[in-house]
Amino acid sequence: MTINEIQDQIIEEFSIFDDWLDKYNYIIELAEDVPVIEEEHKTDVNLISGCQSKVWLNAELVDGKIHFKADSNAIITKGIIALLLRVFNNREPKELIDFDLYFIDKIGLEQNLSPTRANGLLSMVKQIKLYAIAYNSKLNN
Amino acid sequence: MTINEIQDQIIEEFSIFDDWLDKYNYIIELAEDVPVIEEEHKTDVNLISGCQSKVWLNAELVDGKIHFKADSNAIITKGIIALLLRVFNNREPKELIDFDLYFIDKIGLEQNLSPTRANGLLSMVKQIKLYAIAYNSKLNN
Amino acid sequence: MDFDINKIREDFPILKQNLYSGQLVYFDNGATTQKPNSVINIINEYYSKYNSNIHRGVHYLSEKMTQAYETARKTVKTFINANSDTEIIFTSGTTESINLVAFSFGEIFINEGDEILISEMEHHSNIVPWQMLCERKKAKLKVIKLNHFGELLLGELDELLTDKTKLVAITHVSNTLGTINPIKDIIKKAHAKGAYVLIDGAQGIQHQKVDVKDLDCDFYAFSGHKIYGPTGIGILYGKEELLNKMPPYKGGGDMIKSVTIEKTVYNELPFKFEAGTSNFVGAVGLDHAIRYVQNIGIDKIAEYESDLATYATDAISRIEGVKIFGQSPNKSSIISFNIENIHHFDAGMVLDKMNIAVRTGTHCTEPIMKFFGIDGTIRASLSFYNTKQEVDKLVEGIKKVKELFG
Amino acid sequence: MDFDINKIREDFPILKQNLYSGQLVYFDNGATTQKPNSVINIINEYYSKYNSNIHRGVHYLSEKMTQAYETARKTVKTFINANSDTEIIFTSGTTESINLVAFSFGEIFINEGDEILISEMEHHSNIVPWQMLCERKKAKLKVIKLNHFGELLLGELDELLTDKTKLVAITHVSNTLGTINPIKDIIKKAHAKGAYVLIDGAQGIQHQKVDVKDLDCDFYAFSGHKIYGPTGIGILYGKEELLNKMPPYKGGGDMIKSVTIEKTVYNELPFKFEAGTSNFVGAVGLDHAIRYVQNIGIDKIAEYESDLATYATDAISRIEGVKIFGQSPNKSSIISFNIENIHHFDAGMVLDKMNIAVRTGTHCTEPIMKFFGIDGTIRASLSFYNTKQEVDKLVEGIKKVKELFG
Ligand SMILES: Cc1ncc(COP(=O)(O)O)c(C=O)c1O
Ligand SMILES: Cc1ncc(COP(=O)(O)O)c(C=O)c1O
Repeated sequence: MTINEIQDQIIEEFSIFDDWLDKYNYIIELAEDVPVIEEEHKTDVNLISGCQSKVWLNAELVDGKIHFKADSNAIITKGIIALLLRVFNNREPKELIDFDLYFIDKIGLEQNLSPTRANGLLSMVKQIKLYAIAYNSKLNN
Repeated sequence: MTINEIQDQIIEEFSIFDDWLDKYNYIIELAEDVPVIEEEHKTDVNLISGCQSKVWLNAELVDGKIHFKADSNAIITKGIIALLLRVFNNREPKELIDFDLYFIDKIGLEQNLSPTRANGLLSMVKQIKLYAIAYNSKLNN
Repeated sequence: MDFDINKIREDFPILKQNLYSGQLVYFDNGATTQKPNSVINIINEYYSKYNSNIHRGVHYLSEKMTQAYETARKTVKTFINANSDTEIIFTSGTTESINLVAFSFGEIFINEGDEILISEMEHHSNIVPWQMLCERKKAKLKVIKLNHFGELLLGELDELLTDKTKLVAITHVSNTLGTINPIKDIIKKAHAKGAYVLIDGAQGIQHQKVDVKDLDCDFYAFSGHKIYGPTGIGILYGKEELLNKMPPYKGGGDMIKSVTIEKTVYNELPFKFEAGTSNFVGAVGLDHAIRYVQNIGIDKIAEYESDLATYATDAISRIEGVKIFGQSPNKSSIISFNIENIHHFDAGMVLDKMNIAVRTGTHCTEPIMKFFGIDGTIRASLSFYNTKQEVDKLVEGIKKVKELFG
Repeated sequence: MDFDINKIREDFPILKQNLYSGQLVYFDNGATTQKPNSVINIINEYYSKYNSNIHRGVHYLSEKMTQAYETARKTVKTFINANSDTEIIFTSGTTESINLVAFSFGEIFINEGDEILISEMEHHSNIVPWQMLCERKKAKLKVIKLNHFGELLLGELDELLTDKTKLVAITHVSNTLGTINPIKDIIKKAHAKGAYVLIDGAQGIQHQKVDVKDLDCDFYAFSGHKIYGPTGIGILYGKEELLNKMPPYKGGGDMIKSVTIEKTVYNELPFKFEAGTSNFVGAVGLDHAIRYVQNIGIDKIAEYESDLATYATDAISRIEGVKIFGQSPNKSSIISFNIENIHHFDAGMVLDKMNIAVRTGTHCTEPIMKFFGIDGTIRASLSFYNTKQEVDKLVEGIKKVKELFG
């Protein structure tokens, strides 16, 4: 599926919630789906520090696709990471250089990616893009 | 006349004005009555500096009474000085130690003696009191 | 006057605000307080009718505005029982007040090798200015440590205070732990050693009577926005004798007597420390905030808040898995806690969706976090307009959080 | 949009105010400007509905307030065409902005023997901070002189700028003389010599288009209250590269990344320079003030004001015995004058009673007074909400003053 197909799928899934707590409940469940970064990779290099929650992100290029692993010490943050990785994981670098991330807004979680919310998620999305650019130029050399 | 009798007299005089410009006109005329300080006494010692207008005040004890001379570079200030000296001039020091200055308020010029109006008048009244205290203790020694 | 909570709540328009699914429960008073109508309206009125720059104006509006500004100074003076108006400096907030002292007091009183004593429970605003000063002057920063109740280890004070201690800078009330420090004792001990004392009153002034003459503190700093007043205005109280010795902090209009390119003569107190156009409308807002507090009575406020805090502490600590940080018997209405195995940020996000505003994180007191080995807490800070029913909602909220993440 | 003066005046409630015997004529805009309803109302609204501390909050109100605060930053960025939000620092006003640079830029860029170049027409707020810096760092303060039209003697600039000149601090528009300085040229010349340039924009920003990228200035400072916004808020624009090199000015909450007693890591731009709780409601007010100006269009404002100033200058200078100070062809809507043999303070007092608000005195520019050998002027500073009818009233007032004191 394309990035946008998955985004649309997520929007569809979330459309059934009309209560915030149900939505969070679902996000909390999703947190378990995150391809969790190994403890030894939870290094400072991989740490994206927000003021409020920590996010770790690791990337590897395998067969021309980027495999991300991640984690967070806050569960809701981690659940949102699960959603982000569902969209971004195991894709070719060039797919991740230029995309329109719209599902977060549509499912009402835009606060979590606002530049003023220091939970590390916005930085994580930026970091994903940077990895993509780096790997892409590596592939083309 | 006592200090208060003169104050009441001034209030009476001003009661005829119901226009600000007439009142100022009268004050401007009064400015000519000020017992003007001699140029050579316009020294820094006698200068009471407001930010907006300058006031000079000189005092001498003659036959147990304080003779004040004063001046200002602004005419309205000088006119108000004339009123103040009409009340305070040529009195025994002890009369000037403890008085209630009420006529300024009553004739609507209280702005001119507010601590926030930097025209030197409030400082001048304080200075008059200080001279009185100094001369009084001199007389009693 | 009777303390009528319903009438009081009517005075604060924001408390009627509906968020996601119900009325706002505002428990973030430590961060900033809400404003009564009297404050909101006076700001409106001054901008609509009297706005004009102060101090140098010859005209009606300027006179009017100047009087309002200087009246505000008198209100503050009376409120904290200072000796004179000249001891009340308007600043932009606690942080600026402390920085002013760090710079101006520092310039003249602090030399290489001198010591400044702070505590482990200070807000960053009462740590960083001293670090910067110590770096500039090669002075030494020393620290009064905490115990596990969140109290200062004052037994060590006698050792920490040396002949080199020039200043003790200590918070009145901890914004994270709620601890009310015995500042009068600390001041006495510091003075006995020849050290001056600055009290960070950011969390003190709004919750209890502050009498600077009785305390005998040398400086007391607080923020308007934390005592029901507007943002951008704060106070530094300083003893006149000390303020007179200190060089100015900022240069500019209003703080000078005369300026030539070669030589500038500074103005007298308090203007020497108020460079540039002051937040004069902010000062008027603060004036009316303090009047509001005076009208209710600070003692009545203290009593109500203490009662409410006891109720809240009791209810929250009954919830299984909740750990409260800060357990001094001398506490203000600030309750910091964590829920076992649940990240404070997760808890905060869920409480938010239940219309409850709490703060989560380090509360600008990282040394406290380090001491307790945590990276944040959930903080409910209560004010006199909060109610037991609101506390009940918080308790319900915490239970819901436990359910969700359990 | 058409420039409809009647509609515009409707936006400013204070202009309807009656003083002693008639409607206020407000010609003290150089000191502070009046506020449109949109600014007054937004302040009211934010205090009533969204007030909450910014940046660290997890809850709805805090998020909302933070967004509004950061939106204000973006509005300023766009208004002055900065490269990035991170170059926009919220301060309490021009004076603080300049003091920030004097301290932080000074700490790292100014050493013994270095030179700072200002001008003889600077406001005290752009003199005293540099005097204080020069004293602290044993640097030298040099001055661009005036001519009798109230213009800078820029012919001397090549000599005044030396290899030791580290900073040129110059006003965009003189608050006393109205002179609009050719800052783009000055900046180019200073840069050619390797000096940085700070522009004091307190009287510039509200009257004409300011494009910091086009100007290529290193710093630009202005006050919210002089551009129809609230008191207690101001802006420092600085080039990112420079701001990054400068150490922080004040220490406290929000300007740090992490704090331990031993070591503090400062936050990134712009937060590094915003210690403590910002005047967040003030920022929102400023945002709406700038939007108001943008809605009318700064070029329309400039055109209207220029027309009005020409009319006023013409009318005032026709009065016998009136001498105008500041006669550059490049002038803003500020008119300083004296009336022969009449003290400016006397004139101001009488004009006041005729409901006309002008400023009298030195206008915080004593070196200008010294240059002209006077101790003050009467200053009428006009804004786009003023009218020719109001100018006529001033002319009438001046005539009345002459009559009274004649
Ligand atoms: C040219 C100039 N610079 C600086 C200032 C200082 O501005 P503020 O008092 O708002 O800090 C003013 C205002 O009086 C000014 O006119
Ligand atoms: C104890 C304490 N000190 C200082 C401050 C700083 O106050 P402000 O941010 O208003 O300058 C705060 C507020 O956060 C505080 O709680």
